Amino acid sequence: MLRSGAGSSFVFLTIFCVILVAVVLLVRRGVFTPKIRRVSQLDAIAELVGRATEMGKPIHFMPGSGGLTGGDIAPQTIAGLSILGYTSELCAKYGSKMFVTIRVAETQALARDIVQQAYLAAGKPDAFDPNQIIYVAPTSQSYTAGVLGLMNREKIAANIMVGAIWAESIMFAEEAATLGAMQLGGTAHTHQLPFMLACCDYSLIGEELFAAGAYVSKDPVQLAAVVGQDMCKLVAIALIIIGVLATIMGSPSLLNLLKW
Amino acid sequence: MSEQGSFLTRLGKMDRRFMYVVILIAVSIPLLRPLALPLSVSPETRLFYDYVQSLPSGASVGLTFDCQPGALPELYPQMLAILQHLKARQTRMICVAFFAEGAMIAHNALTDVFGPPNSHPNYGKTFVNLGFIAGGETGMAAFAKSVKGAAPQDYYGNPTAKMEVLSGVDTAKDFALIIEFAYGTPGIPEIMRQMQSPYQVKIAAAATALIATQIMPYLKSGQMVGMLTGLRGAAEYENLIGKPGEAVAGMDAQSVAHVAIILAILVGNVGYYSERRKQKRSM
Amino acid sequence: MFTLIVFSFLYRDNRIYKLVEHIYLGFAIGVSAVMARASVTSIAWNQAMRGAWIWLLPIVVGLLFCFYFSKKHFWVSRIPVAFLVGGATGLAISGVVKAQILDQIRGTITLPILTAPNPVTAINNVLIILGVASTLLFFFFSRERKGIMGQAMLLGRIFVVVALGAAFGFIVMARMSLLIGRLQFLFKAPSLYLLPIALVALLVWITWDRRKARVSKA
Amino acid sequence: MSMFGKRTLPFAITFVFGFFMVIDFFFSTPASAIASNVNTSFVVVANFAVITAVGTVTLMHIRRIQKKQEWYNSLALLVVLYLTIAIGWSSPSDPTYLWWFNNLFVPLETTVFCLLAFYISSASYRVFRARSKEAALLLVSAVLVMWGRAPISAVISEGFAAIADWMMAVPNTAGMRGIVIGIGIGVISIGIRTLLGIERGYLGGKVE
Repeated sequence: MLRSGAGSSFVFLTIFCVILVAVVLLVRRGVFTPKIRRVSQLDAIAELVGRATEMGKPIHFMPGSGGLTGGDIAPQTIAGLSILGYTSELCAKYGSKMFVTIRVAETQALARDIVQQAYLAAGKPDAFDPNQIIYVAPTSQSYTAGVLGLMNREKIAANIMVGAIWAESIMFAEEAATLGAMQLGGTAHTHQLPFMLACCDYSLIGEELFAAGAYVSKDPVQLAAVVGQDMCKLVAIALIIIGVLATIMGSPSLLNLLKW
Repeated sequence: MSEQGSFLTRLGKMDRRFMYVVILIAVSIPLLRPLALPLSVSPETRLFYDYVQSLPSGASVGLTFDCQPGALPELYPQMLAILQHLKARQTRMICVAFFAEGAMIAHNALTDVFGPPNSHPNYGKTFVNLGFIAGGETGMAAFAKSVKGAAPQDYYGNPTAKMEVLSGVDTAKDFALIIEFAYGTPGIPEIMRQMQSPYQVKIAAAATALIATQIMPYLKSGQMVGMLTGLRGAAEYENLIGKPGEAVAGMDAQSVAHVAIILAILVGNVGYYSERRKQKRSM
Repeated sequence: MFTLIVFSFLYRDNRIYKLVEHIYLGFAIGVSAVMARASVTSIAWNQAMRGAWIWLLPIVVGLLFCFYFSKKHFWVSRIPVAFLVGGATGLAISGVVKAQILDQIRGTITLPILTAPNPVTAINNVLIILGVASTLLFFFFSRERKGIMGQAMLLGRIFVVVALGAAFGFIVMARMSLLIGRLQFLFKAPSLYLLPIALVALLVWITWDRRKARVSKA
Repeated sequence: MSMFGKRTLPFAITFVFGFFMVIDFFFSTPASAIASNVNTSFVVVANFAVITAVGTVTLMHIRRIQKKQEWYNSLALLVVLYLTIAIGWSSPSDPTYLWWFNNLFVPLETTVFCLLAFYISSASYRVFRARSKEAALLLVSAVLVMWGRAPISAVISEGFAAIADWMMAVPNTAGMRGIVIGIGIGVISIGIRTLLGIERGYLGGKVE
């Protein structure tokens, strides 16, 4: 039985799913190739890694301080981790030092897996050191205290923080700025976005984070999902326009549909 | 002229540590010597207060302590003010935490309002601390589905199945109001998804100022019945229930700190512009 | 006392801070382990002991995390991870539709324009609707930022920046309250008596540090 | 087997449980009773991740002690870690543990958190320069809200608070709402990519 009040979400989730899957299938069949505009923030990752390598200083990567449980956290963590894969591949290629700090234990296994695979993909499996993945501490504050210390001692040259991030954002950004590090920040936490925008050299705002993994992968199938994402946004905008017109004309039918 | 220019330029490049000292002093002075500035009540706080005021005695109010100690400077005064108000309204108080440390924070807040909870005669009758339910949003979903199932024991190890305070409280639907002390995740968006939208329960937020911006849309869209914002919200609530406390005292310091930061931004910009002008001139 | 040591980090990383930091990390991890144990016992273990053996299943799956330390069978630790990812993703995509998309859209289209109580509200509401739509356009990935589309995206960008600026200002308030709370604590006995001692110690240290820096430069 | 175990099995688990949670969210079926237990199981499983945390931290610091790299710090960390576990093992409401928690842990947490106030002040000072039109916009809106929200502004005029409230109610609501809807769609997109196995980054990259 359909739960009460869940009807509209079910319908729209189905619509969104159909759009996404359809676009992905079309691309897979080769009907069209997805075109994505440049996201300069993501192109900057190579620049960050390159600069750090030249300076001979390490890169700090933080795949967010969220875990794998909980609604909008897990997707952000997954998005952060897919950027981790790309970054560590670059690091392996250039031979730059990188360390990853972890706050939530369940992401540790994943992060290690990803970094290891990236080194393998770059053809340098021996350069991988499991100690690059550092579990710091479980609460936001203890994690912050630990990472601030680490950043200082390692004299980092680049700081990449993408994923579910809370109060750490501004402290890391400030400390890294003092150390002269270049930074990329990205999160879908609306209350942390102001800091990302203001304090980092490059920032991924909200939705851009979720498209990032697909963008850096350059895999047409993943890019297709991003195109699908745009179409879903068109649906949302259309709903708003139709809804506003309907409300002006005094018809509550769309509203009732959304409430269903 | 050139001397002034260099002074202004230097202002723009001030050591950040100097900034720290300025802030520290700016905040300390009003704390040691209160200025007693007036304080108005914002509409969100008013909504919150009115809703609690309208609850009948015996109504079941859920309080979710979803924060870590780091949020306490803002949230603890809110907790005390709200608990005191609920106590005066004689509602049932069902405390639960979806943050590990929240259970202990709830214990501390209850202790400050009632005395040691576990030995209080009304414990288990009008209020209870169900302790921590792990899993973040999944924990919330489990709690919403079955209160006693998710918390078979309370924080002190008592079985909850036959507790008086929980009689008739089985799912999230049975709460007259859930007050979420919001600090991070799980927080308001999660409670909206797992409790408000499936069970149509009323939610009020007592949030850090930081979270407040994020959850404003929920208040606008009517999903939330009221909101306390940070220390200021606590101060306003303290005034509304007629028991001014630490939050009210902290508001002066808040004002001064804001002014100090605004001044710093202005100074920074003056320095920046004078430097830019100098560069242009030298070109 | 810890407060002051931590504050000293603001001046420079130092040995005492490092020690406190390590103690603190030890604490935090310990606390989380204690919490995890308590939660596992109260949810799964106790029920399993009461005869609901099925509850041993999550315990076994959880224990697979131990394979993290095995070089050869590392992949086994992917199983609990996959379990968590699946559940969280399922919950996320189903919950997000209503709360983060439909209800927000509903909140936007119910804003009265013609029936608004006064013209100011009407204008504000039109602004909000425009803002929401253009912000969404700003996030388009499959179009370059050119032409009319580019104009709309720019408008979206402006809304994003102003919104985040306002949020920044708002957040400053939160952060200051934290400092205020801590200082309120410091200004109370007995910490108040420690303050002067600590300040003197800090000053001595800074002076010494500066001198050392000067000597090493020379 | 190895390929199956390493790749397909985790992916299948993800898909099955993800799909199960979606169905349960929308429909009440005979399986709903199980769903609530599965829900709770996530909690149990997630808790076990603490094993990797404690394990890796212990290994790392034992190595440091062996290498005599600032061994006293590492030793202190391990002692405190295991002492905390020992005290709190029987019950987290044990009085000794509570004391330990309230008088040592809580103050540290609040202190580190309030470092934020300093960082935020230096950040405002550092980054809020009107370098471009956009930066100026960011700066002006931040200052307006800060000033309006400080109780002191009411002494001069109530108007400032009204401006701040307007900023929060109109541009902030609009911008944030747009961002929130965007995030919602992003979550669905990445969620479906994850469930269908298009986005496999989380299971150890592309190569095997």
